Formats: sequence, structure tokens, C-alpha cells
Amino acid sequence: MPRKTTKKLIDKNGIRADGRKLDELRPIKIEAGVIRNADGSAYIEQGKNKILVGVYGPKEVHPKHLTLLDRALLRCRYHMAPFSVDERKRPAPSRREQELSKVITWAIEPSIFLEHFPRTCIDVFIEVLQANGGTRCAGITAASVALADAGIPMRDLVAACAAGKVEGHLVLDLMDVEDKMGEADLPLALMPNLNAITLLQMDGGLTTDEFEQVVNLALTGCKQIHTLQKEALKARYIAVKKAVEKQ
Amino acid sequence: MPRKTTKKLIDKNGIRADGRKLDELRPIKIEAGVIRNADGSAYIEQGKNKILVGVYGPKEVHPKHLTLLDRALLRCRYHMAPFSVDERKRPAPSRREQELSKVITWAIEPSIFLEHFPRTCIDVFIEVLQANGGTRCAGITAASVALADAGIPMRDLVAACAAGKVEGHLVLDLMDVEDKMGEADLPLALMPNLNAITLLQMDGGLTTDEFEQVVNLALTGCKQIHTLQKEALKARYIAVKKAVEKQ
Amino acid sequence: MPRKTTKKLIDKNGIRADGRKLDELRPIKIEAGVIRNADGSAYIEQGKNKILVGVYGPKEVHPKHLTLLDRALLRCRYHMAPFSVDERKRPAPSRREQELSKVITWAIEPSIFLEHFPRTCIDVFIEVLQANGGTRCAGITAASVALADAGIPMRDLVAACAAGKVEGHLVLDLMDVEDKMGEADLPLALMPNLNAITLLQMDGGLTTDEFEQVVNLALTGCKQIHTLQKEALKARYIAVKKAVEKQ
Amino acid sequence: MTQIIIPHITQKQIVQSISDGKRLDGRGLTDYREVQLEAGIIGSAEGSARVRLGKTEVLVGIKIEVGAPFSDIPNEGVLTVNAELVPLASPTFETGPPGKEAIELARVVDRGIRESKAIALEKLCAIPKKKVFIVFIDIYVLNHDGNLIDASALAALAALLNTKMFKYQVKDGEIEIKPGYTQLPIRNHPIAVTLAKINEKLIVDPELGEEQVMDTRLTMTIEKDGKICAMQKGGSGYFTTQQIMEATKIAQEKSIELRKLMVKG
Amino acid sequence: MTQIIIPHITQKQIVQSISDGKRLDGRGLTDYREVQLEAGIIGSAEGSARVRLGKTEVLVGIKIEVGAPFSDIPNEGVLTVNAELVPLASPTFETGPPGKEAIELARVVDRGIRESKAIALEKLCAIPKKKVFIVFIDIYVLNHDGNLIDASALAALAALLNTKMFKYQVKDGEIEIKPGYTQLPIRNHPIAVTLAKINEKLIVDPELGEEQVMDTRLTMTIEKDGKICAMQKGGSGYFTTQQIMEATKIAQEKSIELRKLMVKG
Amino acid sequence: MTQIIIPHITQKQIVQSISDGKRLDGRGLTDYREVQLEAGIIGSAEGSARVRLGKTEVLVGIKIEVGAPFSDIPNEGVLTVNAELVPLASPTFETGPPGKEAIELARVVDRGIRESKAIALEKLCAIPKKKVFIVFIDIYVLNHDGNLIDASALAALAALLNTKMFKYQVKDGEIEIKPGYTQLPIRNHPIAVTLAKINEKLIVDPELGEEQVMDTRLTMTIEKDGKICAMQKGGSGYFTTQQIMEATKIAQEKSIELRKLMVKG
Repeated sequence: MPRKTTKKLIDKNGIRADGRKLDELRPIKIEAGVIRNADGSAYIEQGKNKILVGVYGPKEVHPKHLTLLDRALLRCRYHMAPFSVDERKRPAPSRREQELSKVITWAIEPSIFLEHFPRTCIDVFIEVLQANGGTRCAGITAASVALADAGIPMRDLVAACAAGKVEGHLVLDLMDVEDKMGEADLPLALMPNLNAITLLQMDGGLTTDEFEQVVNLALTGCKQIHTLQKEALKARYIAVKKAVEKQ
Repeated sequence: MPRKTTKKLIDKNGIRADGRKLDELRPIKIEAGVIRNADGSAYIEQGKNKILVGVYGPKEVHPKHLTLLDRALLRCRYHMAPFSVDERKRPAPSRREQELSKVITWAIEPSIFLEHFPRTCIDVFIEVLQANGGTRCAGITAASVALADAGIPMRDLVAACAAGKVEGHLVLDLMDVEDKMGEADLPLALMPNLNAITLLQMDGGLTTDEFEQVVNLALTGCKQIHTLQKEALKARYIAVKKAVEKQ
Repeated sequence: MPRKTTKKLIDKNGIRADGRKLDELRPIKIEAGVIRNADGSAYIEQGKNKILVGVYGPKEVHPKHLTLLDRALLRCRYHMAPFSVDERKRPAPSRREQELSKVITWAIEPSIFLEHFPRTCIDVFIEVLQANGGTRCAGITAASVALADAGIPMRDLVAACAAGKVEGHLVLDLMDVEDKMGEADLPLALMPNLNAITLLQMDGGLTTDEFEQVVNLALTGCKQIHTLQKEALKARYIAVKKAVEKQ
Repeated sequence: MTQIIIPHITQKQIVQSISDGKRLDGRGLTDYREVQLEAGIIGSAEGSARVRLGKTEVLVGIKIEVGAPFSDIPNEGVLTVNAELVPLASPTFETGPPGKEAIELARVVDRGIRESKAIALEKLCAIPKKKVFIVFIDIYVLNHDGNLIDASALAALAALLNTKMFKYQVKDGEIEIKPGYTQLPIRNHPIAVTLAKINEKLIVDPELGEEQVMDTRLTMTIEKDGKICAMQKGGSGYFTTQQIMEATKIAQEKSIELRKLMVKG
Repeated sequence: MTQIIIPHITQKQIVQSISDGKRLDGRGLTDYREVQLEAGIIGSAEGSARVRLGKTEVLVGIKIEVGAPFSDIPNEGVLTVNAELVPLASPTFETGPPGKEAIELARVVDRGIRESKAIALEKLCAIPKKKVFIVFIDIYVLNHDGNLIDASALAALAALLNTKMFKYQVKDGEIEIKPGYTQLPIRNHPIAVTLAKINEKLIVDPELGEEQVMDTRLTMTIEKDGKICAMQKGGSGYFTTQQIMEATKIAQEKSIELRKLMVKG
Repeated sequence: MTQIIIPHITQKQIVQSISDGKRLDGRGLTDYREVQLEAGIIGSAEGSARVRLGKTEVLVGIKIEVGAPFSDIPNEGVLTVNAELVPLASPTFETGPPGKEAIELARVVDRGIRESKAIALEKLCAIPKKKVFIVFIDIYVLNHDGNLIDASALAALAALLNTKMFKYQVKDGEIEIKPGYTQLPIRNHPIAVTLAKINEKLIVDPELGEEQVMDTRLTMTIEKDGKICAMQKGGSGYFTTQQIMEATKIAQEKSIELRKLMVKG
């Protein structure tokens, strides 16, 4: 059940309701290799978002008629658990979830050497266990780590982060209440090493100048997240290495 | 949103609410070749009905297990746009639309040399953009023109028209309010050159004598419409010829 | 439309609302060979339950990808007619019907020599026409007769019956009101010749001692029903024999 | 959908025989198969009937529930007809939501009952605009050997005539069920007669084999005063005008015959 | 989904031509195809418009119905955008429930209208918490030759500007329709501009062949005061930051051009 | 559904080992895998818990919403159990609506909670006949390594014990949420114990490989006072009467062991 709040979102010192500065990310924790059955997996906490991603593949395509002759078929599914939001979400995929699945697939696709695995498919399952704004970006961030954990060759990790405008301020990494009450939200995904923006959406109202600033803010967020992704993979690598050496 | 009317449908001089005589068709406009992507197409306005038909085929059957070894598979789909009626229609096909798709398929089937195209299918998509009574008949009329426009060999054009009984009078080509408030509605489809009735349905109440008269009235309507169908195809032929000569 | 009753279910002499003793089955009538089109069929009345079962197979598997290489695929479908219960049941299979279809399939499977018919399927359709408690058991009882009627080789007939606890008494073969108002219901299916329990479910509350007694009560019910199943098949055999001799 | 394959030789025989004016099972062209009727067999239904038409067998159950009226007819009860071709009745029937065949069957039966105003729906309004009674007619095909439409229409009519309506009173805007029953108010007896055209001959009550070789079919539903209240051409062939008129006469005669079986006295 | 196969040679030509700064149909990189607009063509709809963008053709119909508000916005009307890619419009469209392509189309158009607050939804509340008006925008694609988003957004805007709202009064908690109409209150005119990236060049209004060779696309929806209110990157390629900024400038210019066609004066 | 293929040799080893009274992972026949429990991990849920049973991992979240009661139980809240076998948990799980496996899982967990009257549903009625609280128990399988039923039942119970219920008052027929929380009223602690039969031996807590070679399984749900409140035989084999009685004894013992992990003190 949702409760209402009417707190001001940004105080006169430019400090946000959760104590962050305007250009500050929420605390982020990324862990790779968390689902035993999956070929690759990752878990991300970004503020109050909790998201689990499992990767299966490259594997046979089912149903067969979707097979691509020259490359792997990538399918990303973004799905929210019924209990991940204040008002229970019905289990069947909503139109929003279907659209996000599509744009997330587009955001991930350019990062993978799909042409190395013709006639196969790679399934990426993103499960939002707890949602508090910015789940599509956190989902992409975790999905990219899970794909690396699966050993799938990639051009770069895709890091994603939103920026936007809240109570007149340009802010980084909006949480749910900022997204809903704020003036604009712009989720963006980036392969930093290639300066390649693979996801870009926007809701709200921004002048061209503000837009440029918000894009740049989001880009800085992505770059910080990119570092965290690499650290998570390194930690995973060390853990696996230790486990192997133990045997 | 629907509004209610309580006007009398036929005045003492036998003139109907829209100014027509009892045995008079609504103004009809038929145009062939209106959808660029389709193999054949037609548009019909009959009174306030506005219907678009597209034909695709003969082409490969999908899904394959529906393939017929000795003839083409004909599939007609009758579908109403949500905004085609007073109260918005939900996009998913209703039971009524499914039944009409079936009887329309049956009405068209005898006109086509399906045996010339074994293992293929011909899809006929009828989209009702604005509905005001008699859409299944107008849909058949336009579908037959669209099939001819696609160059599919036919025994005859199928012309369709309803007749019925309203406020005690036998009338031709009922519009929506006459259908709803009247005593009987009888849609009929005819291949005039073969005296072949390919669609016949009826709702209401008619004595055997009235029934015979109503059938005959509908038959005269079909024959008039048949002439309009041929004119539409001729106009299309001339237009194409001119276009070809221009090149 | 349901009406309410508040009658006591068991009187001081241990007589139940329908006149039965505690360990008494409802009147049971089983008839084999009742559906002309089916390969095997049976009809059962058990108290106010009326259930029809049709068996088709062994036959080709459709869709093909379900084919089992080493044995026949058995599929049982338990389905209730909309008018079989007080409050009309919607035609689409409910979650309850889907679960029962599954447990019934499990209850029947061990009785059939499925390994004799690799790459085929056997479909068992159980239609509850009138329901008054204990339909899953009566459905299994009739399904087993229908399978025998279809000539499918079996290890034993599966007989099924519930027992439970109502107003403190342990009772056999609960009818609907006893199931709903009572303390526990335990449906059980048995191949008597093999002492093999193939279905066991329970709802309610029983101590371990009560549980043991209730299981034993259900077992006695199953054995009585087993006798009735054999009689029904014998009657069917005699009827077919007569019919053949007549020709 | 699996097809029941009728051997080619049998198909030829059916057509040949009908051309000669008789049918493989000995019937004349306009003879119905034997009709067997049993009403009131489902205790959980407000009304029910089973009709056997030769080997075709249809069960109809009727339930009455409280619901909301249509907004444009706020003072009338609601009629809903549904058909299920349950897979035990034929190897050609499949599980899953009703296909076009079941939808057509339900809608043809529905139109006969609705257009003949067989049920006095205006008497089924408890609280105008708010609460009316919904009559659910559920058609359950138990064995399919052809001519499901006529068998279903007969069973639906018989079930309606057998339907008991609970007594009730309205108190504080709520419907209270009272003891006892009345008859559901039925004022017309529509009978569906289906004719098939085979090799230019008209026959009535086609059985399954005949349905598979027929060019086309025509169903006429006739009211008790002889009015035609509904009609449906089915199948991909055609009729000439003359055939339609001939069919009308046959349907009139047959409807009288069948109605006598349904409504005694 | 069937693919329309554009021959390999044509694909190469499209790319080559764009690299040279022009397009196969003679357009410049930032030229739209001819826009044709016809409003008010569907009498059964409260508003309607058909837009032709070259050979792409989209019909939008608007219906207004009474319904319940969202519980968290009890004083506002409801906006619902739906798109149907009806199969007569393209050999690649299929029957069945809306696929992801149709859902994305509807949601991008929806966001443009919603975020620009084009409809004064707060004026569409009849009885707070109970009854509000629902504006259904139904996008019907009639011929698909590329850039469905811009064509649909244009048709939706034109249809909104053409929408008549019936007059009503509230009496005893019920809405009563009165004679006459007013205009649906529209206060912003969002224009969607879609750019495609082909071989590192940006073009606007991609036609079908160009869509099939493009790396990716970007749609920007621009309000009448020049604010960007919605954005959607589609397709599996990427943009550089520089390309995004360049796209913004082009979209601004194009939106002014297109808006002039929609809103006269 | 894809099958996880356990090599034939491993299958033989599992069976052989169990015949010898031990299991491949070293457990005794009636030993559970390690149980790890973490409650309250989902802030957006009214209650939540994650249970790890060896490598099997299940998350249960509980939401409480206002809704209408069932018409035949107008004074009680409503319990709804739903299970999703989300595809990240196993290569054998697929997207799409719940299959029979998920439905059985949800219904078995549901029966344990419902029949033991674990939730005091009569305390979840705000306005009789009108508004009650609906308790949604959503089972989310995160990794499937066998025995989903027991893991889910444990997680559901732990989540219920962790569930906070908002305070409210009823004013003018509407529910108003007030500050603060109370505990959801829980009065029983049903524990599900699943046994598998492999080569005539009974084992508890089968892992995935064991599930694939088992003849059949039996789940017993035991209340805190030792009463059996629900039972489910699954799989296509059979039990003898003796095996059933033996299973009962094992289940009783195991339920006490497991309950101690759930309910401290």
C-alpha cells in the first residue's frame, strides 16, 4: 500500500531528500556470479533498487524460426516482481515492461560480438525485486556485468544512469520520488570506451541548453558506474580464481 | 459517446430518415488500388460506412500446417477500428467479428479459382473505419474488388447488400438505426452472373412471403452494386494504363 | 444460484444428511462405452456427481515436440461444465482444474503400460457435468474404466475415493457440504491388486492417528469401487458380445 | 484441428445415393434422424436438457445469476449463449478457447432465441439500471455426428422450457432469494432447421459424413407462428434463389414436426 | 514477422547516396517527405485525422468515454494511447495482440502528448474521484513506408485539434449529455521528429528502405516553445554525444516546420 | 520446457547411493540441506523473506491491498498465493503465464497456510461485505536446485511472520491509512516436508538430481501442534500404505526441526 509524502525534494543547500548532493550517485553495490544455474549473473543495489540478472546462452534458439543466420539473437526481458513496488504489480508483463525490454535489448546489443555466435540466442533476464526509480538503467548496468560473467565477448561494458531536473535543479541518478515529482528524467546508457550512447530516453521538459547539461551529467554518472562494474568483475574473477586454486 | 434519437424512420410518403426511397441504395463510392503495400486493395463508402480492404497473396502459408494440398487457403478477417462506432470498440476481435470473418470467408470462397494456387494462401483484411449498418456486405463488396485488383482469377465478382423490414415496410440497404429499430435485416451476397447466393443471414421476423420479397429486393441491390464494382475496376485499369504509358 | 443450508451433517445415531452411515459410499453407477466417437469412454454417477470420460488414443502426438521416445504421453484433462455447480463456472480452466488435471494424470500414469506405445499419446478427457464433492476421485474411477474400454493394457484399474472427518466423525466418500463444512478431506486413488496408492491429497486437520484411520477408510472405499469398475466392464463386454453376435 | 477422414469411396456413395433420392442410412432427403429428448437431468442447473439426434448428442445447461443490465437496455435481463466443443465429443475438437466453429454455433442458437423473443427478458429485471437476471445458456456437445446447430437449438429450447426461476424479493437495494420456484417466462418456441446442399439436392439434418461432402448449408429458425426469425448460410458453396425458396418450404414443414416433439399439447 | 526484403544492391545504393549527402528519392538529408493532412474524416469518432508522409499513411481516431480516474489523480481525466499495426498496411504486420513494435509506437506518441501536457486533463473531471472523461487515442496504420512515429504523432495532434467534446451536466451523481459541443481543451502542440543514423550521417524522416539500413534512430518531441518533452532512441546501434547534440538542433528546426503545417496562424 | 539433462551415470549413482543409505552429497536419507533464512529484505513489500535450501533459493514478498471480500465469506480478508518460476532461476523455466508446475507449487503452499488457519483472516475485515484486506503472497524462485515446495513454504511462513500491517481507520465508508504499523496476526506455523521415493527408499528434501530419478514424492504440511493440515502426492509413481505411514513419522520429526529454524523461542 502506498503512503503519501509531501516533503521538499531539495533543500536550500542543494541537498536532496536522501542526503545526496545534486551530482551524486546513490550508493551502488554490484556483485557478479550470484545465480548458480545461470551461465552468468549479477546483482545490483542502487539506493533502494534491488535487481537480479541472469544470462543464459549462447544456446539453441527456441522457437527455431527466430534463428538469425549471421549472428546471435539477443533477448532481454525486464520484469518486475509483484512486491517490488508500493502497489502490487500484476505478474503479467505490462506495456511498460514490454517497451523497456525492447529498449534495453537495443541498449545492450551494440556491446556484444553477436556475429561470433550465429544461429544461437542469448537470453538476459532482468528481475526487479525492489524498485525505487532508475530500474531500467540499473538493470542495464547489471545485465552488462552478467554478460561479462557469462564469458560473452564484448566491445565494452554498458553503464547506464539517469539524470534530470528536479525543482529547478539538474540532478544525477533520480530516485522514484524525484522522477515522479520532478520536471524531467533522462535515462542514458553508455559504452565509455567508445563514446557510444546506446540508450537515450527522456520524459519531461528541458530546453536545449538544459538538455545538453543533463546529458553530460548522465555521462559522468555512467563513467563512475563503469568503474564499479569493472571492480565487481575483478572481485568475481578473484573469487573464482581462489575457488579454483582451492580444489 | 452515443446519443439517442427517437425520430420516425419512414415518413408517410415512404421516404426514409436519410431521404432515400424504400428500394434505394445509399450513395456508394468504390475505389480500387488504394493501399500501396497490398497486392490488391479497395475502399468503399456506402452511406456513412467507410471500409478499407487489403489483399495479400497468393503467398506462402504461415503457419505451415494449415497448407492445403489441392487449393489455396482463403482467410478473410473482418475487423472494426475502435473509433468506427459510437461506443469505442475494444481492439481485440469480438465474437461477432470472429463469426463475420467466417461467413465472409464463406461468401468469397466460391468466387475464386482457389484450385489454381495449391499450397498458398490469400489473406483478405477488411478494416471498418466507420460503421453505420451493413458493414459485412460493404466489406464483401470491397473485398471482391480488392481481389480482382490483386489480379486473382475469379468466376464473378461477389456483390453484397442487405434488405429488410422497417416500420412495416420492406426496405433496401438498411443503415444502422434501421437495423437496430427495424423488424428484420437480411444480408445477402450474390455472384450475379451465376445466380449464386454465397451469403445469407437474417435477424428478425419475416413471413415466408415477406422473406421472398426481401430476398428479391436484396438481389436487385446486389446487381446494382455489381455494376459499381465493375466501374471501379475499369477506372483503376485506366489509371494504371495511363501511369504505365507515362513512364 | 446457491442457497444456504444450516442442517446438521451427522445426527446422534451417526446417520449423515443423505441417510448414509459413516463408512458408506454414495450410490454408484458406472457405465462403459457411452460416447460413440471416443476410443473408450465411461460415465459415472456417484451420489449427485455426474461425470463423463472420453479416451482418445494411442494416437499421434500433437504438437510433435511433446513426443516421448520411450513411452506414450498421457494427458488427462479435468474440466467442469459451467452448469455443474451452484454458481456458474467460467468455461476457461481455473487454477484448480489445472492442478487437478496434473494430479489425476499422475494418479493414472502408473496403471498403464505406457512403454508399449512409444511416440504416441493417450488423451483422457474428464467432463464433470454435475458436481457434488469428490469429483476428482469419481473422475479417476471413470477414467480408468474408459481406458480399459479403449483396450489399453493396464496393470490394474485405479479406483479412487475420499475419506475425511466431519463434525468429529471419520467418514467415507464426502459429499460437497461435508467437504466444505467438515474438518478434513482426503482423496486417495489405489490400484488394489498392487497395494499402490497413486493419488493422495489432504485438506484440513488430522492427527497422525486420525490420518491413519482415514487412509484405511479410503482404502476400503477404493476396494468397493474397484469391484463396481470390474462389473461395469463386464457388462460392457457382454453388451458388445451380444451386439457382435447379432450381426 | 484433426479432420475425420471419411474414405473417398464412402463420400462418393453418399453423393450418389442422394442423387438417387435416398441416403446411406435409409432416410429420405427430408427425414430427420430419430430425436430423443431428456429434460431436467442436471440438478445443479436451473434448467437442462439432453438431445440426441441420431448419434449426435448435445447437453444444454442453464444457469441464472444476478448481474448488471446493458446500459442501453436498463430494464431487461440479459441472455448469454455459449458453446463448448469439448474434446471428448470428437477427435476433431480441441482444448482451448472457443474457436470459430463454436462461436458460430453459439451465435446461431443465440439469434434464434433472441430474435423470436423466446424469453420474456423484460420480466427478468429486479432493480432497473442496477440488477437484472442473466440467463446463461451453455451448450455442451457430447458426441458429434453432424448437425450440431439443430440439436443444440432443440436442447436449448427444451432446457429453457425446463428452467425454474427462484423466487426473490428486493429489500434495501439487495436481492433476497425466497423459498420456491416459478417457471422461467418463455413465450416462443424457435426451431432451427438445417438443410445441406449436396450435388444440387437439398437434404435436412445432415450427419457428419454428409456435412463433409456438402457444398453448403442453410439454417432457418422458425417461430411458433411460422415466421422466420433467423437464418444462416454456412460453408463455402452457394445456393440459387430457387433453392433458397425451396429450402424455406421444407424448413417450415420440418419446424412444425420438430416443435411437436418439444412442446406437448 | 515477415521481413520485407530490400535487395542488397538497393541497400548499398541507399547508404552510398546518403554518404554523398543526398537520398535515393532526391531528398536532402534533413528534408521531410511531403506531408498531407486531412482532419475530421471519421464521423463516428469525436476527433480524427489522416496523415500521409510520402507513402506512409496513418489514421488516428479519438473517442471520449466516461470512466473512473486513477486513484492517485482523482481530479483529472485519463489519456490512453493505443496503436494497431493492422495487417492490411504491410506484409510485415500480423494479426493478434499488439506486439512490441506497436507498443513502442503508442508509448512514444503517448509520452509526447502527456509530457507536453497537450490536453488539459484537469478540465476533464466531471465528478472528482468518481467520474472523469477518458480520451482514447487510437493510432491506425494504413500503409507502412517508414517513420511511423512522426506520422502517428502528427495525426494524433491533428486529431486532438479536431476533437469535439460533448456538453454535459452532472445531476444526482450521473452525467447527462446535453446538446452541442465544445472543443477539447488543447494547450500544447508537441511535434515528434525522428532522425536516423546511416553510415555516421543523420537524416530525418527515414522511409522504409532507410529504416532497414539505418544503424539506429532517435525521436525528439518538441513543444511549441521549443522545449524538448520526450525522447526515444530506437534500434540497436549507438550515437556519439556530438551526434545527439547535432540531432537536437535539426529536430528543433524541423519541429517548427512541421508545426506550421499542423497549426495554422 | 527444456530438460536439464543429468547424465545417465550420475542418475545411476544417485539411485545406487540411496539404496546404500546415503546420498551423493553426503547427507543421510532424512537430512535436510542447510537452511538459510533472511527476513525483511524487500522494503517495498509489507513482508518478505529469502530462504536458501542448499542451492535452491526462493524469495517471498507479501503485499497487502484493500479489496472486496468473497460474497460467501463477507467478514474475512482474502488470501492469494501466486508462484512465478522466473526464467533466470533455471534453464527449464520459461517466460509466459504460470504453467502447471507453478500452479501446483502455489496451491500446495496456499493449502498449508489456509488449512492451518495461519493468518487470522477474520481480523482483516475493514467494512463487512465491502472492504477487506487482501494478503498477496508472491513466491519468486531465484535458483532451482530441487524441493521448491519446502523452500517456498518456509519462505512464505518467514515472510508472514515478518509482515507489518499498516494502521487504519474507517471514515465515511472509506479506509484511511494512519501512521504506524502492527504485526499481521499469525497464529499457526505450518511446515511443509517433502519426501521422495527412490528405489523404494524414502528420502527428505530431494535436490534436483534426485527429483529427476525419483519415482514419486509426497508433501505433508504439519501444524505447530503436530496436526497434518495438507498433503500432496506428486509425480507419476505410487506409494504403498506402509510407505505413507512411514513418511508421516518422518515428516512429523522434520517439521519440528524446521519449525525451530523459523520460529525462535
